[in-house]
Amino acid sequence: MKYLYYPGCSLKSTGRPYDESLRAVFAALGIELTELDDWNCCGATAYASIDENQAFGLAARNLAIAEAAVTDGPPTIVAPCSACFLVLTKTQRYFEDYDHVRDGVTRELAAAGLTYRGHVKVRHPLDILIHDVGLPAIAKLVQHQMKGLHVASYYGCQVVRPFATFDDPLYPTSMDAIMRSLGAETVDWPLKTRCCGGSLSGTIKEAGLRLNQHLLVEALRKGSDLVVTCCPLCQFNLECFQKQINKNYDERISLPIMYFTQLMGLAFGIPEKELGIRRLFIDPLPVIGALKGGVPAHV
Amino acid sequence: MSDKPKVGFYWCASCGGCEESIVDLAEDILGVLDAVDIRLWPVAMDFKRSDVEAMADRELAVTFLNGAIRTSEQEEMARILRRKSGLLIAYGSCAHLGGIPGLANQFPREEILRFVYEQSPTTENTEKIRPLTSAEDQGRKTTLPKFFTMVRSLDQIVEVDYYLPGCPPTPKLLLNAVTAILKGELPPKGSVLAPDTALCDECPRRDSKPVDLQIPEFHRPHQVVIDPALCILSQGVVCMGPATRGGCEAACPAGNMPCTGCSGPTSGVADQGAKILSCLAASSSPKEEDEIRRVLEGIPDPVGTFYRYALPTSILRRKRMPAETPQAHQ
Amino acid sequence: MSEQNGEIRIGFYVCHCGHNIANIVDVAAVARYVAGLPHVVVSREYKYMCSDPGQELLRQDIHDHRLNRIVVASCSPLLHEQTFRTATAKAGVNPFYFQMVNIRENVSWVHEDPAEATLKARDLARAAVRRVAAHKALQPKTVSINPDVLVVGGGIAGIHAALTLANAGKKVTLVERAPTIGGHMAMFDKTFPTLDCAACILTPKMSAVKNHPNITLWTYAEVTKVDGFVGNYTVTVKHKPRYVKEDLCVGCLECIDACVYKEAKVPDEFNRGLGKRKPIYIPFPQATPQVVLIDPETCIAVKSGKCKRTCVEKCDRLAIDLDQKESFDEITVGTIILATGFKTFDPKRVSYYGYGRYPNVYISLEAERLINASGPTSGELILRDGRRPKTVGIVHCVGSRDKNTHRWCSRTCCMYSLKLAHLLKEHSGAEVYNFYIDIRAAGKAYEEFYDKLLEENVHFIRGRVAEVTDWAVIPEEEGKLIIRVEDTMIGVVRRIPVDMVVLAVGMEPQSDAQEVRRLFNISCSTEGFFLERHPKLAPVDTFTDGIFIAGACQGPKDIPDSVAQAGAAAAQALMLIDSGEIKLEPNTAYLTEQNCSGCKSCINLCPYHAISYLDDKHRASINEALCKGCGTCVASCPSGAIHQNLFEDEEIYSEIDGLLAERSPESTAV
Amino acid sequence: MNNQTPQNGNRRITIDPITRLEGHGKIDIFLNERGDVDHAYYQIPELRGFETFSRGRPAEEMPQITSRICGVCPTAHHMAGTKALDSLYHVDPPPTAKKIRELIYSTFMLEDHALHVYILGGPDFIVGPDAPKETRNVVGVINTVGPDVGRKVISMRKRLRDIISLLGGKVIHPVFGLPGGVAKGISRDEVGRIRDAADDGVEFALFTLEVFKKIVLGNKAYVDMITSEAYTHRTYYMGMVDDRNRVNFYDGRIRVVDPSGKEFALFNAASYADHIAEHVEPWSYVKFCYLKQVGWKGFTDGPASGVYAVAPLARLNAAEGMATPKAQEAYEEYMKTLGGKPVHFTLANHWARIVEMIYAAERMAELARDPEITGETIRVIPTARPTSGVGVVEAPRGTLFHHYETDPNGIMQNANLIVATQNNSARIAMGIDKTAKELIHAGAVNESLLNRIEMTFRAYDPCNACATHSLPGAMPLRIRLFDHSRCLLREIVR
Amino acid sequence: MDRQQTSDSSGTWQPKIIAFFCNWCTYTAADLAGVSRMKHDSHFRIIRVMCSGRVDPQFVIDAFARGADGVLIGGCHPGDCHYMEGNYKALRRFHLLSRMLMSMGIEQDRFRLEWISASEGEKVRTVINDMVRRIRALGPLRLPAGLAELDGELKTREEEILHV
Repeated sequence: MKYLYYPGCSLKSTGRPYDESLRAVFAALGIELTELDDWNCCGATAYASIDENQAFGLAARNLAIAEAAVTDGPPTIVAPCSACFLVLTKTQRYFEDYDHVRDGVTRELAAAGLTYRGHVKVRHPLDILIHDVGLPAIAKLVQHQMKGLHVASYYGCQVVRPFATFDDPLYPTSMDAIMRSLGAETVDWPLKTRCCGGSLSGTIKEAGLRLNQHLLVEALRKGSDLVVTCCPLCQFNLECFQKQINKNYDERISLPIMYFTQLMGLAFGIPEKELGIRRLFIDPLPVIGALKGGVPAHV
Repeated sequence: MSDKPKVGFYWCASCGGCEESIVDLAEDILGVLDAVDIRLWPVAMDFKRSDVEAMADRELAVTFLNGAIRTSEQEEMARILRRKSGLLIAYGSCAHLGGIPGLANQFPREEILRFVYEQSPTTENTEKIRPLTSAEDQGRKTTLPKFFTMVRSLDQIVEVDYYLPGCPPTPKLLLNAVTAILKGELPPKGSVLAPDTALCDECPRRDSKPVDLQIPEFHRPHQVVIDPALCILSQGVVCMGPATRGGCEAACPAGNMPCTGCSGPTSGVADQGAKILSCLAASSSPKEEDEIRRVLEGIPDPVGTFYRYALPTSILRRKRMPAETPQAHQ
Repeated sequence: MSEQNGEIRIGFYVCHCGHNIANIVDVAAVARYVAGLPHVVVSREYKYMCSDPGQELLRQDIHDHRLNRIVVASCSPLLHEQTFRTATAKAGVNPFYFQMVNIRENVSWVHEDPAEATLKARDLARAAVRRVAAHKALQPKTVSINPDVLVVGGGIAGIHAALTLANAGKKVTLVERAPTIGGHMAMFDKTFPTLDCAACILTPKMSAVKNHPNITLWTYAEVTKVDGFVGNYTVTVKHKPRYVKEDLCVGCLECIDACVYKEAKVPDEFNRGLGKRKPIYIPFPQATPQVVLIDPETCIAVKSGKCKRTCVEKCDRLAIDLDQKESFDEITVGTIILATGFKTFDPKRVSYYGYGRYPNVYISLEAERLINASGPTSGELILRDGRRPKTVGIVHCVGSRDKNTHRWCSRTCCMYSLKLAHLLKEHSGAEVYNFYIDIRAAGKAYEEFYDKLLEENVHFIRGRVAEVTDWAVIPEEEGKLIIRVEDTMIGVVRRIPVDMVVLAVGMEPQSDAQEVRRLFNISCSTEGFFLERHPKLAPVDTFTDGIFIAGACQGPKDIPDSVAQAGAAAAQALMLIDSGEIKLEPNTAYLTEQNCSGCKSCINLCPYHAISYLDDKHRASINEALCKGCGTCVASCPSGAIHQNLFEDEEIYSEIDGLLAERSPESTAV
Repeated sequence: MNNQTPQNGNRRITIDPITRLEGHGKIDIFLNERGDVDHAYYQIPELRGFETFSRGRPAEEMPQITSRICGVCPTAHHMAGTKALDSLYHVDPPPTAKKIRELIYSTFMLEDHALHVYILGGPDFIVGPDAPKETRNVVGVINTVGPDVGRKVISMRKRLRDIISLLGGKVIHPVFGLPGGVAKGISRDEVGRIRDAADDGVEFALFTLEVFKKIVLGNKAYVDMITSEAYTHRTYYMGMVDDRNRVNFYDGRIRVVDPSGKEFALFNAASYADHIAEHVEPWSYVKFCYLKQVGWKGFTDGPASGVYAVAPLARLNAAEGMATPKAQEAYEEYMKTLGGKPVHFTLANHWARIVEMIYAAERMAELARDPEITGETIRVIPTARPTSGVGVVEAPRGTLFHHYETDPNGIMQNANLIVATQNNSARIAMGIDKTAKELIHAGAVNESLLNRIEMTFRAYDPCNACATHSLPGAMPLRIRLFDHSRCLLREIVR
Repeated sequence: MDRQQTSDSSGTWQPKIIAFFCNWCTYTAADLAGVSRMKHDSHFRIIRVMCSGRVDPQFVIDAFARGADGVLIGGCHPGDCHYMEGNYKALRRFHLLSRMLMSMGIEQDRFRLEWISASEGEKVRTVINDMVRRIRALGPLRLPAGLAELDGELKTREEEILHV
């Protein structure tokens, strides 16, 4: 399997562990990722909320480059960051559905000497893993069964809403399924797509913290040992504000928040430093019982 | 002057094969020479054009004209001979349908000229000289006829009374025609003087064709060994026979090669290519979109295959090209 | 006939259709324009051409002006072509000298610019005028109707249709895929609004079917093949193995007790898995036929052969046959009624309602079984976790009126939710909440029933439920299911904790509706329900003559509507049968032999084997009786030797030419 | 058809159309003030564009498409095309296939030459250049040599052509050629008939030689005419030869000799473009071939000018002899009589043609007796990926090159065709000019004079249908006389 | 009169599309679109045939040659053909024919095959609108007018030729 890879800015900064672990895990699964050459900002929030057309233009440039990059068959972009995934998907959909967007984008690209014919497929890693790779193939690679580990899968909003391209918009299960194929137990966590506060944590702190508190408390109440997620911003919110939440609301929360690809990597026996585990603030290794003595000695 | 019916043979955009086919009457040519008075036959006899122009209208009982129309010169001769002839017969594929030179209707005139006089690998023509309808060489004026933008069949220039199909027509068809004319036993004006059933009707391989034929793959003649006993189409090799008028006694299949359609369609068909296309596509077996595409790619050149001889007289007549000014000249 | 003199005299009529056409199309201009076309002798506009005076006008003109070709520009030929052909024939002109122009569905109803619409109407009219000039006189062929009828589906609709026909003296074969007839209705506890018990009114009809001399009842059977055409269908039916000889079994049920399984272990279908059954079982006490069957998936004997086969020993009538194989029957019928019913919406698709995750979330049908005296709990309202609910929430419109699932209203949910509210309260005294968008109680005595419920203090909260969750934010919510909903009456989001949730799931097409419709060669509507020929004027006909539809397979219906429609379908079938024969479109293909080269290209193209090859003559030959008139061979014949009545090449060419000939804006403003 | 009124009111002779050649020509003759010839133009006025409209066609169709360049020598084009396909697909046909091809080809050469000797060019000699034009045709020939001979000619050609039909499906535009072989084999019971025809063919060719000697060589006037300066050009000559430098029509290498008869070049078909180039003039549609290494020096002969000739005269000059006994005898006699190689007399083409008839007939007879001719294996299915291929044969009217380039799917991208008469076009043009200069003085022109000018190019048996494969249609020959002030003196359209 | 140009009331060029619709699926769908009052572009004209299998490639070519700017064939979805397999034959013809048309200079967007079932009134609207949009972008095809212009190179007056 070969795909174009669109990391986006987060995976080059706060989300580095996601980038590292994703590449490692996909490599292990024999999936070839080619980073899109000369990619640019996906056009997420900052632009989208100010000038939608510009956002479309930015996103479309990436799509156009991708289209040109692949000669055999329709090109597929893998976008791990929820924001990128959403904006690229939206641009693709609008390009197909609305004349004015199609014309606008075409005009803007022409200015840059580019053309886009609308053939690119934008897909999320979860989609690839479930539908292209398949759970059996994943299970086959597992060296360290995550037996007895209770995992809460957190999807956030953007990967499934408003475009439910590969999973249920309100109660997605793809990440849970993958976790189960690693041998872990998944908790039925009704808040798996509830708001993480997004950038509120930075703007209206009180609101942001409350929202995260709900998520963390319910996750613990359901007996989770750790939370896995597929979104850099969610990971950041859930992990980095735990101290603050404990202080403000008198909680005793210390719950590891990691990328689902990191847990997959550990299960596959990929050395943890290739998975950016050390970059996390809350070390998940202690709770990952399955790894006791299981982590390769040379690590 | 003898009172035998006066006959003319003339050629336009042709290869001379039609002339040869007349010579191929062999012994019978002597019979014909007895029965008729040949007044015009450039390839084999010396005659003056002035004789023709001096003739009274319709003085020639019948003129057999072969070749398509591509130059002003040919158009003129066609019009003159129309006027001088009682019956004008389009003789052979080119006059009848446009013929193989008609395939040029798939290309702009300029592209033809540019290749011949500039691009062909052996041409040395740095100063890009082109033949001119009117040129001057050391003050000497020379002229050439106009080269039209497209190839036309005879009946696209003048009214045609009858058609003799084939590339070239078989001596048998010619002889039948001459006899019919002499006996005055001609079918309705505008008829093609050949059977009105497709080639299969006279093809010895017909009985070998299965009634439930489905074509899973198309093969090109050089890719397979064709069984001389079996229906060629049933071997997956495109044969124009089903969509082509008979009369040649299936000469090409007799040579173990498929019919390429030189006699044009039967009277019930307006567009030979469209019909064989319809028939072959329907008779092929794939159902999946991609499979269909792949299998039909086995016919790499639909136009050249289905309209080998009849492009100028097909419904479309000529490839649509960016607007040209018809008289723009080389 | 009036065309002998060879001269073509065309009469053209453009219909206003009240305002439907005239509002957009300048009919006068069209009429004036057509008047100027060759061969047109009369060109008129008229308010309603399909009306009696309209047809009379036509007749009069034919007579006065010796017309021999008629063109009417009005609605779709699918609607009124017959009408005008008949009118034409009445006036002594061959009905196939008529051509219809569709300027309503294809013009006035879909275009807004009057100028463009008028231009288009003119083009279409001109094409028709040219076409009709090329028409030939034709004689329609008639086929006789086999009086036997096939009814597919043994729900209330199928049952009623079968009985109606059988009572009219027709031989009926009723095919039901389940082991018993009765369908969904048999699962209901009571029926709204009268609250009479479903079983009490259904079972008599079920046994009537079983015992009717004119009805052959085949349960546990499926139609696998349908050949032929109206009046002459040949149908193949597959009998699935019951492992019990139907004719020998008397339904004593002793074999069931004798089964090596002492306890019933298998979730039983009839009770929606709330109860258990044994591998050998009878779906429910009143099942018809009263015949047990063995489920090969769970029966040790069938699966592995290793079993004491106590059931076999027990049956002294030797009815049990563990080696039974599927068998096939072929029957011939003249007409077919499809009553294949519906499927309830699967609420797992709306994951946020927690069905399948929270044990105490039920769907309506399960609730029906829970409170049914012969149900798994013998009518005791005991939840999956063994508790008895003190509060129950009924969520309306689950899988209905929702663009993410189904846009349509399932029509029955409001009423059965009310019914369930009443019954649940009656059984448990619990507080019952209804969460609804609107209450749709359109039906005889329905609204009254709603009023009754209001008096019974059932709570009604107007708002679409957002989610059912066990996420407790306050102690009172612990251990409960919380229904989160915006109460649009008071404009606040409410969290209502309940013990039991009932999802009022909607009705959707059977999962195999598409295969079935291909099998019978009919169409489906966008939603996937079978498509009727006309929504108002032909609600039980389909586009395939002789095939009718009844009940929920055509769209969501309650019992009274299904029964009414079943009656209608039966009447349509009877109409065909009693008329004895039907006229078919004479649009068959024919061959001009002198042009046929015997290339055989056409032979294999005909799906109906109507073309054969004559070895002696080396020519193809078309059997018009078998030809269905698709024209595929016509389009393929490389000699142009095959032609099609009503769709001759010449007719279509003249239509193309007519559409494209002469166009320039100024001539629109005639 | 000029609308100018000649100043000096000269009467206007119109003879039309030019006759007895395949395809068409036009001559403009300009006089100087003395009324002598200043310059004569030989023009070809047509174009068909085969190279261009071959694009996009499946390569395997080319032998049949290009055969429509000429219906007189379709077999030559068909064969050149077929050989181009062999090289395109890198396939070597099985021996039987090669022999069948050469058998067909020899049969074709024999009958085609016969056509020219008796029907096209022959009348000039057999009936005579000065005979009344009404008799200068096949009928005239028959009357001169007697009806039996006439019948003999006709039936011989018929038998030969029937053999081509038998083996090639059709005689005009045959269909036997496929890359790697032929479409159809020869059955044992067919061989007999071919052998008989071949033997009669040999006898017929020798008979023709006798007729020629009796009528032509027996007549001093003719011989003087043949060897007269008016019909002489000292140019290069090109022809295909076998490994022993003997004439071969079907296969071999191309040999060029210089005006002194020394070998100038010997090359394989594939490298034709290194040796041949085409020159364009604004006053004719036909291109003028010349030797690349020598270069284009205009319409002039001698070792310094790249102008060269093909066809019988040239072939015999370019070779060292014939591969069959009787033809070799005739060859030697021909060279001896005409003063040894190279023979520069244009009109000697007729004699050379008859020598070739003998060779063709003998070769045909050899092949008909070859046991391998009835072999089963007649095809090798091509597997290689096609790119580019060149095929060459000796057509009756000279060396014929077909060059195809395709995509990997064998679809034509480019075609380049260098055709017999085109090789000769420069020499023909020179010939016309020279003959005109020699014969026309003080504006004096008469019938036979014009026929003699015509004879110049008829000797090459020029096929303008071929030469103008790139041009459509036909055009009568017109001879127009202009005075020194370039105004039209008179027009003789014949 | 120019058979090529159809103009709207404002006189600007408007495309002319000929649509061959099968009686059972697509024609019914067009009726449905009408009954549902789904407004769509008016620059197409429907010809009703019993089955897409009846559409002879000659009809398509003829339509173009007589001045159509586009041709649309509408049939039942694969597997749904009222006559079992007519639509498969139409599909195969379509693929070969559109390739043929392209090599004759008629752009792909001008010839289209769509499966539209009796229930897909909406699809009729979207397909028509989309096709009109694409053809507007391509501009007029003008086959008859183009050929008429080329015939301008012919001498029609005999006296130009015959000087007798």
